[in-house]
Amino acid sequence: MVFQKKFELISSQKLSEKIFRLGFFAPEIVKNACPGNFVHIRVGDKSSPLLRRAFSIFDLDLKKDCFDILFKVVGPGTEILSRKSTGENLDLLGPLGNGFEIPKGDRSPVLVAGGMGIAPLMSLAFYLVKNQKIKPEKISFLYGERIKGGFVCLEDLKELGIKTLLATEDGSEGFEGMVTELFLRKVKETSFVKDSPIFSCGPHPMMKTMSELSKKHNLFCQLSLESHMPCGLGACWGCVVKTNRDGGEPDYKRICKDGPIFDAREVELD
Amino acid sequence: MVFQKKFELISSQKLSEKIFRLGFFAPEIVKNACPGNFVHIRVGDKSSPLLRRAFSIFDLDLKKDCFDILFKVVGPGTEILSRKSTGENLDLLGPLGNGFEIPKGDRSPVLVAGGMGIAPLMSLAFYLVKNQKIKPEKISFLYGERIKGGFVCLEDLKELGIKTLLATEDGSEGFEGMVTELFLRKVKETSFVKDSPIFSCGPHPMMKTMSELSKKHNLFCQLSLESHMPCGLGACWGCVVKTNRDGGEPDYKRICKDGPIFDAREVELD
Amino acid sequence: MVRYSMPGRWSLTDLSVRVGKTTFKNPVLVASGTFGYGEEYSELFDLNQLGGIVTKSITLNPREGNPPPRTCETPSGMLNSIGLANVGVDRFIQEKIPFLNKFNTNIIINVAGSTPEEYLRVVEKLNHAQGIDMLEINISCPNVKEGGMAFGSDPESAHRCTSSIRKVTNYPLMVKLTPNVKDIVEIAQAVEDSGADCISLINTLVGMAIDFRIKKPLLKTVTGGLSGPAIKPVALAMVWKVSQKVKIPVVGIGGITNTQDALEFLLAGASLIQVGTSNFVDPQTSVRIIEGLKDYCEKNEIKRVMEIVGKLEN
Amino acid sequence: MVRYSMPGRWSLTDLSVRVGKTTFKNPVLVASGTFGYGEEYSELFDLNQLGGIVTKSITLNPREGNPPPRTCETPSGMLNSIGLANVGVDRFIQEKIPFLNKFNTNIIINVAGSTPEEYLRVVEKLNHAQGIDMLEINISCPNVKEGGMAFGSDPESAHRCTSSIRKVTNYPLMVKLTPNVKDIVEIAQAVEDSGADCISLINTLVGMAIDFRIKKPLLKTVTGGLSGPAIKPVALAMVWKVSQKVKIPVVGIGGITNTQDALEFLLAGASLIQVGTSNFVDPQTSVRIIEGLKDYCEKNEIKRVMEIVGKLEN
Ligand SMILES: Cc1cc2nc3c(=O)[nH]c(=O)nc-3n(C[C@H](O)[C@H](O)[C@H](O)COP(=O)(O)OP(=O)(O)OC[C@H]3O[C@@H](n4cnc5c(N)ncnc54)[C@H](O)[C@@H]3O)c2cc1C
Ligand SMILES: Cc1cc2nc3c(=O)[nH]c(=O)nc-3n(C[C@H](O)[C@H](O)[C@H](O)COP(=O)(O)OP(=O)(O)OC[C@H]3O[C@@H](n4cnc5c(N)ncnc54)[C@H](O)[C@@H]3O)c2cc1C
Ligand SMILES: Cc1cc2nc3c(=O)[nH]c(=O)nc-3n(C[C@H](O)[C@H](O)[C@H](O)COP(=O)(O)O)c2cc1C
Ligand SMILES: Cc1cc2nc3c(=O)[nH]c(=O)nc-3n(C[C@H](O)[C@H](O)[C@H](O)COP(=O)(O)O)c2cc1C
Ligand code: FES
Ligand code: FES
Repeated sequence: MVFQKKFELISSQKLSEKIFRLGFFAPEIVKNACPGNFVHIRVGDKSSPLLRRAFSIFDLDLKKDCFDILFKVVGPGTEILSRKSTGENLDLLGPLGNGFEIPKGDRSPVLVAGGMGIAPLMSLAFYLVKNQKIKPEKISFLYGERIKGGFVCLEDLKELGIKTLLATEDGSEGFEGMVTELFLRKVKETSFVKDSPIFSCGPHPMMKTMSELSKKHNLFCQLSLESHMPCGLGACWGCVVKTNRDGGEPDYKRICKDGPIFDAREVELD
Repeated sequence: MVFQKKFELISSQKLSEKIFRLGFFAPEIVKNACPGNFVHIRVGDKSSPLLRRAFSIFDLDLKKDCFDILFKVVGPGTEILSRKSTGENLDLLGPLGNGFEIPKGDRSPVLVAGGMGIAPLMSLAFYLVKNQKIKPEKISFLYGERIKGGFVCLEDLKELGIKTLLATEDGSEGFEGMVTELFLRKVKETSFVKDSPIFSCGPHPMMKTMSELSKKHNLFCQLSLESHMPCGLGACWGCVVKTNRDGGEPDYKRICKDGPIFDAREVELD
Repeated sequence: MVRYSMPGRWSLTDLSVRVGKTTFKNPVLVASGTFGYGEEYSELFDLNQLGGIVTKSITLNPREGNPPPRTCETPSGMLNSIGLANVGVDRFIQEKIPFLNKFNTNIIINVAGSTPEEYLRVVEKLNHAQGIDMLEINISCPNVKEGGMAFGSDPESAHRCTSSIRKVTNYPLMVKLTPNVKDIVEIAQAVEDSGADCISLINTLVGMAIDFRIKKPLLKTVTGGLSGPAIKPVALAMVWKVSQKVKIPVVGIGGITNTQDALEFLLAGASLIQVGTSNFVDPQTSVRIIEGLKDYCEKNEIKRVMEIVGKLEN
Repeated sequence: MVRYSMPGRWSLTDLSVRVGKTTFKNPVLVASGTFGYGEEYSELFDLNQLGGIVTKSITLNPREGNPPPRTCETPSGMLNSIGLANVGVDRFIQEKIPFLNKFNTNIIINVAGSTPEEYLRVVEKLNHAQGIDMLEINISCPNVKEGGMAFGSDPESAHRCTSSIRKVTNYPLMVKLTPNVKDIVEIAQAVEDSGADCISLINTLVGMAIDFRIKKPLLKTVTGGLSGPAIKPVALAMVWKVSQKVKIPVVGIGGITNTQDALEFLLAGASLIQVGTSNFVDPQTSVRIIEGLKDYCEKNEIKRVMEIVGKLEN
């Protein structure tokens, strides 16, 4: 079920200069959400910015009927959102999208996040540990940022007990380089991902690399993709990604409805 | 001199459900302003609402280099303005317009305000009493509102010592009827306006009536007119009013630059 | 299909609108391409409330549409270059029409094609389908290489295209015009002369956006169609001009987001309106407008919403 | 008139643009009708900074313009129906040109008329004036009953109008086109063929707004011209299309509010840009853009701003 309604903003936290965490009291959304889902938010009531903005569900509290989003201010929409105060009611549409597919069994999940890609992967991490009762030690979390100061949620990951491998482009923390390079090294070094379910989210070039690596090494990797999304519901066909699931004809799939989670081997990113 | 600059909002007061008073620290504007002038405010940084909004200078403090505006929330622009907090910097353009012409001599001024027309007339009242040293008892202030609860600034007028005659459309306070009817009664009853300078501001139909009365009774009445104002500077010719100063050809004058103060006998309102 | 003419909450106001022999329970439709085939929105509100649903353009064969990125945002508007992505008329009849027929609202099938023959073949196939109330002929799509807008850009081809369709079907015809022309009135008149039952306008304006950082257009197809509040003034002017020069009803489209906008279009001369882009912003726009029109009429003691149509005073 | 080609703060970037024999110190002009004759804005900033000033349209005789209300606001835009209110060419030459000549910037006189002859007579009078750098021929005004847009709506009349002016003056000619056409490229080509030195686009789109409460149009003339950010996508698309098909420089106009917008127009193929409506929103828009372009070029090690023109990648 999808809902569109005004929901109350109940918490607002500034995590760094550009990164904010907002919490909503939204029983209808919480009850129907699963990791990888997103909400589509109307940030203002003026005609500019006009369209809704999409945000992954970052944390979900079933007991308190509330959920959080985590976002970075990158333009007018997120800027307006960052200035909302608790007590305000925001027009949310959700939960939307297909969600991650969580394979049965005790294989060790590998999560690979780049930048704000942390948001959907955190919700997955919470879910794996808390709902799926997967031992946190079995989960690998690879997390890349440009610089040391960019990381968020490290405390949360620690608390969950998940081992986290960091990568920074300037080497100021952890591995020096892209998180995809760190990932590739792990793939080559060990056999740890061969039969592991992999989950990844990050900027477009990273998703492209993850897709290529998955095809090359035949990995079972799920990507959370982004696109400009006018409707978020699957009605406008504005958010498509090229896929070739059956090895045949190219085929456009809707990121909002058929995704945002796709098998990395299925999509053709450019 | 006209200035365009960001000036700090230093005070913000909600006078009634819809009426707000904002104060700006704006030395450049204060030093150059006279009663009847207005400022053109950019209320947001988005493209909607796009254009600036005009507000009369309502109160001016030369010592503190600040001035106030008084406004009613009637649409998106004023709504945004009403939510500004002190400490924010707003892009103001001003002072603009010609200002009231204050005749020399000791004739008793008559001020006629309707609704938010109170704003420029209050600045004039302050000026007459404080700068021109006109005895407050000599000033008549006629002030009309729809209902009793609508009046603002009555305390200020009392403090200034100006005798105020109120009119309400429903008769809930003072004279029952339009303030223009009250004014006409005064014109007829006494001779108090015959040689008085009259100043008036209010909604369009009221300005039309004041213009007609002034023509009929040949009164020296100055009206503060309003119009949609794209530039506020006199450049676009978007804010014109029809005039016929020389009894001859109709002639369009710019409310922002040639006005907003016009001789009531000069303008053709419809 | 409309089964009752005045459903919904009891009201003194008659919101129904007649266009030829077709009755709309209220003047509020949803525009082609912005509401899919109704499925997605049916989860969010009761589609029975709508005056009508105009489906995404249908072509003879399935079409994948243009490569992404297909949309971007502009000041008070958006650009799209979806390019008539659709399942093709056969699958449409099989899979989509049965779903639409569950609802008590008018179903208007938007038809497009690359050649005049393609339009005819789609229409002929639709002749055999059930539960279609009207066809909207899209001779105004700016997002395809062939056909589309070309047919609607001059009076002769608009006339030719509409008359040939008129000959092969008994469905009432709504013909959708493009604003990318010098004089939309002459095209509307040509369409009227060729037997259309009503005229809908406007489709999108040709527009473009650029990401200056990467020096690339934001749409893969470079140009696309501009829609949303930004184009409302253009749409209103065209509706006003056309409705004064044609006798058949006009359907107003372009940037309608609320009751006030809808009233403006009715006053300008539109008998029906379509909500497009605003379905994305607030999926319940159309039902809020229906409620708003009801309230407006009741407050102003207007017995039939049709009374407002064209009542602009100069 | 430009006396120095690179004034202002010392910079490694050459912002100057050449159009035929005319040099602009930078590509940023202010658009006709939005900057009066420069007087009002000269109080707010130093006009010497501008690449050029395009004056309010001048006609043979003084014109009072249309009755008010003449403007209203629309989503991310505005409508105007000023109607070429101006002092007439004689008073313009006497009273306005001397003021404009005080500044070290290009002066472009925008010429309009109700008949082809009127254009010629205005131009002939301007031939005798001092300090004019270029004429902008307005064959695109939507706000007059006669002439205006009509001359710019089809290739033949655009050609006729431009060629006849070309014959009577040596001033460089910039011809301003209307977007209210089916194919702006064919009109641009006709104008190029008739000897114009550059082409400016776009003038306003025809639009309309209604106050539903009083059931009246917001403009006394009912329809007016739409400008502002709302029309930027339409303008960009037209600039891009035209600049690929003509050899003479293109001047981009429409919804430009900041450096980013200006860069988009340059990338799309405009050699110069004009700031219109945004002068009302932020009177210093044009100087902020000039600074912004300088910064952009310096940061990206672009030596001459002309290098960016048309550099959109597909
Ligand atoms: C399914 C989904 C989940 C997302 N989850 C998160 C999240 O949890 N945290 C987070 O910080 N961001 C997330 N994003 C990205 C977020 O939607 C954009 O950062 C936001 O829309 C930017 O809006 P803006 O007005 O601030 O910026 P602008 O860049 O100015 O936006 C301009 C336009 O581009 C679109 N846009 C810009 N960037 C993106 C993007 N990356 N993806 C889609 N559209 C974009 C906007 O919708 C808008 O229409 C998600 C996007 C999608 C599609
Ligand atoms: C010289 C001058 C002085 C003014 N002084 C005051 C004052 O001191 N206090 C006060 O409350 N109001 C004053 N006004 C009116 C004030 O400018 C409008 O109330 C305000 O612009 C409304 O903006 P909005 O977006 O809230 O409403 P909307 O009505 O939605 O505005 C829509 C458009 O209409 C224009 N508009 C609406 N009403 C008016 C109006 N009465 N005059 C001009 N344009 C209008 C707006 O500029 C805007 O572009 C003054 C107007 C002028 C011209
Ligand atoms: C994403 C999108 C897809 C569209 N697809 C179609 C289409 O397939 N056929 C059609 O006739 N119009 C299509 N349109 C045009 C709309 O039906 C409508 O005419 C236009 O968007 C103007 O209305 P609006 O401003 O309310 O959106 C589409 C519009 C959008 C935004
Ligand atoms: C109030 C106003 C008056 C205008 N007057 C003229 C004019 O006299 N002559 C002309 O060629 N264009 C005129 N224009 C059109 C502008 O020069 C410009 O082409 C158009 O507004 C688009 O640019 P913008 O979106 O930056 O405003 C006028 C525009 C406005 C808003
Ligand atoms: S955003 Fe409309 S289909 Fe995905
Ligand atoms: S608002 Fe532009 S001339 Fe008055």
